[in-house]
Amino acid sequence: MNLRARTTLFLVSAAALAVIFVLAFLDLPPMGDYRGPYGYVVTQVAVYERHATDVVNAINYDYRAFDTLGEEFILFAAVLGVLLLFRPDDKKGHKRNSNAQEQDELPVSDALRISTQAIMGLMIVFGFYIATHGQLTPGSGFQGGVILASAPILLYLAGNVGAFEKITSSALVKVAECGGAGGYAIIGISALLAGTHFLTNFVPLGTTGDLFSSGTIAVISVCVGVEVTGGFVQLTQIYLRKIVEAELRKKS
Amino acid sequence: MRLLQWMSLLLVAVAAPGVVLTRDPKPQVVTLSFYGLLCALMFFIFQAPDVALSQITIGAVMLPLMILLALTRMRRHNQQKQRKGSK
Amino acid sequence: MILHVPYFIAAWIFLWGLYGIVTSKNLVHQVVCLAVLQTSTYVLLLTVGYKVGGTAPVFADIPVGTTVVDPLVQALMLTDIVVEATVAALLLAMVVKANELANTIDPEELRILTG
Amino acid sequence: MLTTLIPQPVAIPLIVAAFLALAGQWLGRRFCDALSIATAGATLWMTIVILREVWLQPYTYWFGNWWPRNPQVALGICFSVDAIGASIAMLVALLTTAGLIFSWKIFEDTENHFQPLMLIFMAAMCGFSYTGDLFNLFVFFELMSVSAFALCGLKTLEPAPLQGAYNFAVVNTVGAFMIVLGIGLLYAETGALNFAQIGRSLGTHAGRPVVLAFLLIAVGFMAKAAIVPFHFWLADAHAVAPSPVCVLFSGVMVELGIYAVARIYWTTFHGALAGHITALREIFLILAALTCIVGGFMCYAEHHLKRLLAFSTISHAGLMLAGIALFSPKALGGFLLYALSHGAIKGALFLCAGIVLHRLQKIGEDHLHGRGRGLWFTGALFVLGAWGLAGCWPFGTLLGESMISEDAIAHHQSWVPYLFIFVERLPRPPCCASSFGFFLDGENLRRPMKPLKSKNEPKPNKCTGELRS
Repeated sequence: MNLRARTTLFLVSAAALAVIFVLAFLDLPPMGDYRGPYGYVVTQVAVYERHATDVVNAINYDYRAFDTLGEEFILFAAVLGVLLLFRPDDKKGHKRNSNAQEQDELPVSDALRISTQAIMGLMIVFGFYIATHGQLTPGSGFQGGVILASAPILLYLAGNVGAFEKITSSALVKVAECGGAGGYAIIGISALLAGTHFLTNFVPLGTTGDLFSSGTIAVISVCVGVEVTGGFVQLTQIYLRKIVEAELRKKS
Repeated sequence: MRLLQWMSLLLVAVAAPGVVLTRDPKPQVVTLSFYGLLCALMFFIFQAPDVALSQITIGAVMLPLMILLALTRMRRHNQQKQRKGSK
Repeated sequence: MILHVPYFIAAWIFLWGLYGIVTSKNLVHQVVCLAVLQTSTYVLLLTVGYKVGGTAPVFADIPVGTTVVDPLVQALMLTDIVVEATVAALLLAMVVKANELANTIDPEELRILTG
Repeated sequence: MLTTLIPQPVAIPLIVAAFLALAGQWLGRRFCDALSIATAGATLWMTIVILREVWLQPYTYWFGNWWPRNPQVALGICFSVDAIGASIAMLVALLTTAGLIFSWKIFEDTENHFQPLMLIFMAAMCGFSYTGDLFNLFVFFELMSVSAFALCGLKTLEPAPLQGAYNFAVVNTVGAFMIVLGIGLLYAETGALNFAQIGRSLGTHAGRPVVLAFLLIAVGFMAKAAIVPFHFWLADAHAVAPSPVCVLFSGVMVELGIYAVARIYWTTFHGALAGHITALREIFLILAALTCIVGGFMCYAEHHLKRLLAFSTISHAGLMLAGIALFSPKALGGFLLYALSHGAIKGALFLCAGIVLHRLQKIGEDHLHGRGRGLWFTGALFVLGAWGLAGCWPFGTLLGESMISEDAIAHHQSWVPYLFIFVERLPRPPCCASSFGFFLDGENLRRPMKPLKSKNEPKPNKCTGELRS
């Protein structure tokens, strides 16, 4: 089918689809008229039951934590898939360049280097803050993990290619990813050992508003943060590795 | 508040075809990143700070970054191919 | 009627994303269009969960019982965002690999090459 | 007993997968294989026990111990396991075990990424067939899809597998977003995500949003099941994926797509859509017929062994859709029987095809192995499998088929039995013939090149033996 035929076919079916959508959407409750009951019930009970002030995270990491477990393993499977796709020649290239890591600085201005490093420090602090305060304020392990994962890229931008390579290809990244994902599932199983249902809270709840409150929500949030950091570092580093290798070769 | 909500919704509605119609991937990364920011803004205005934070980190930073890196890697590959071809 | 417009915007974005995917001549462009299509679900869910006069469902500074917007749709959207990012990463990796093997990222040319 | 057991077919494989992905590189290839097979075997055992326990009485398991509160608002996620879901999960575990045993020696270069992905795939499909929550269904759908995309692109040396995997991924992801839109519509109407609660809340009246939601969700799942407008990805993906993965794709993933439509209909929309049932039945039956016809004709035109099987999967997906499209309990029972026997038979056929391809490739490489009893045994199995797909005695396909056909006649759709005849009986002679031809040609073509050397025939394949039993 060529482009023109495909476009025509699409336009016809899209017109039909649009009519159906409009007809159906007109019967929905208008915006702002939320009817519940899920939202009403959960906002009433969540703070009391879970000692967490951010209800969104209470849902994500407790009421519907099983969804989030699946979601983390989606990320995990995707990282495995990407690693699998880039398997053969990356391995060779990695071995070839492992001795070139000593001479590692690309020429960039000092101002750029210092400012990026300062920003990187800020990002790491911010990422940790977000990842550990999930139960209290907006943001949780997931967002914190993504922020942390984007910090090493600044290292690359600052020209510190060798350090970037060293950090991102260390075994620690892999440990973080697998440990985080596996840890989440193990927390779930531990509840079984404690004699209740999967993913039930089994640690003390603490005082609402404290950093160490809300039991498993905080623990799971940190696990997710660790996993997401590891996962996204691997995802970005896979593309950058080739580029980094080329630049190191150019210099040596 | 009402006005802000409508404006953010309309901005997103206008920006979506813009992203789709930018056919060249490289400028499209820029439009996508901008679109991600607009979405984040909309989430913020609609009282969803958690989602807004995710959207900023993923939609406006991580996803465009990955696309950019993929594009760079592909360009590098194509250049090498060409060099080999010219030799 | 006017309060149904956000739903129509969701449908509008959905159709534009679909249009981009169907007519795309570049696989990277197609992945981006998929990301755009995905945002239609955000708009729909956001509209569904919005409550007039509601604030964010975070009870750090406000007492329990204040009118808030629905937290569940926000949790769903968070999951949705992760799904989109991971699928896009996997698709991009496939595109890069296809480019290395076949030296093209045009879907038509790729189809001819692979038969 | 059941309380501790039900989450484990999902949780244990996930933990083992994370462990293998981390420690696999230090533990050695054989250990990883053994551990993954042991995990899949243990899952099989657990699914069997669960099936036995829920055979008469469905069981609902609430994660996080969040039981529904008064008045019947479910905040948590539940697994509501019934006999149908439990038997499909058992099929999943059975085929995964078989696939993992089969791949004992095939993938040497995958850096321990293959087994974790298979385990995640299995866990996702088990969760998918157990779950009683709409969004959780979507999450497992995506988990299943993502691991399937990754497994599909396993052979990365040529562009064709990548293109197959890519098309598969794009079509399925668009389908997944349609499911999310449908979920959003339902949530707007009812404010719930639990199947039973949505069903109660909808009552007996369905407005237009509810109908649209059902259509969106059904279309999304049908994209996975390769029903006609979405069939084109399946042949690509199946032709390029490695055989043990194909076993899971054809054996259960397609069935799961159709099963999901049935499950959502019966648990959620049954009351609300009662008024639209005739129209829905017509639409779905037409789609089923189209799928059967397209798959059947493409089957005729195909010579590539795995593509042949893939197109046969498409036409059988049409038949299974016909089974659920009648929207009656008896046809649903027929669908279950048909899906189970089709899954087991198709899995066995793909494994046979895998053996043939693997062996011939080896022959092509070093001209060493003979083609003695092993291949003949495989050929005989293959023909037996084709016989089973044709809906003949003593296979379960026959029973499933007759249940669906009788029910179709009871619903004044007397043309449905002819559909079965078209799909099952007509293509079989050419398929059997071409498979015979394939085996015979494989022999004859190579015989002049080198004399038969071997008495060193490799051991008969355990996996085929196990699958048939």
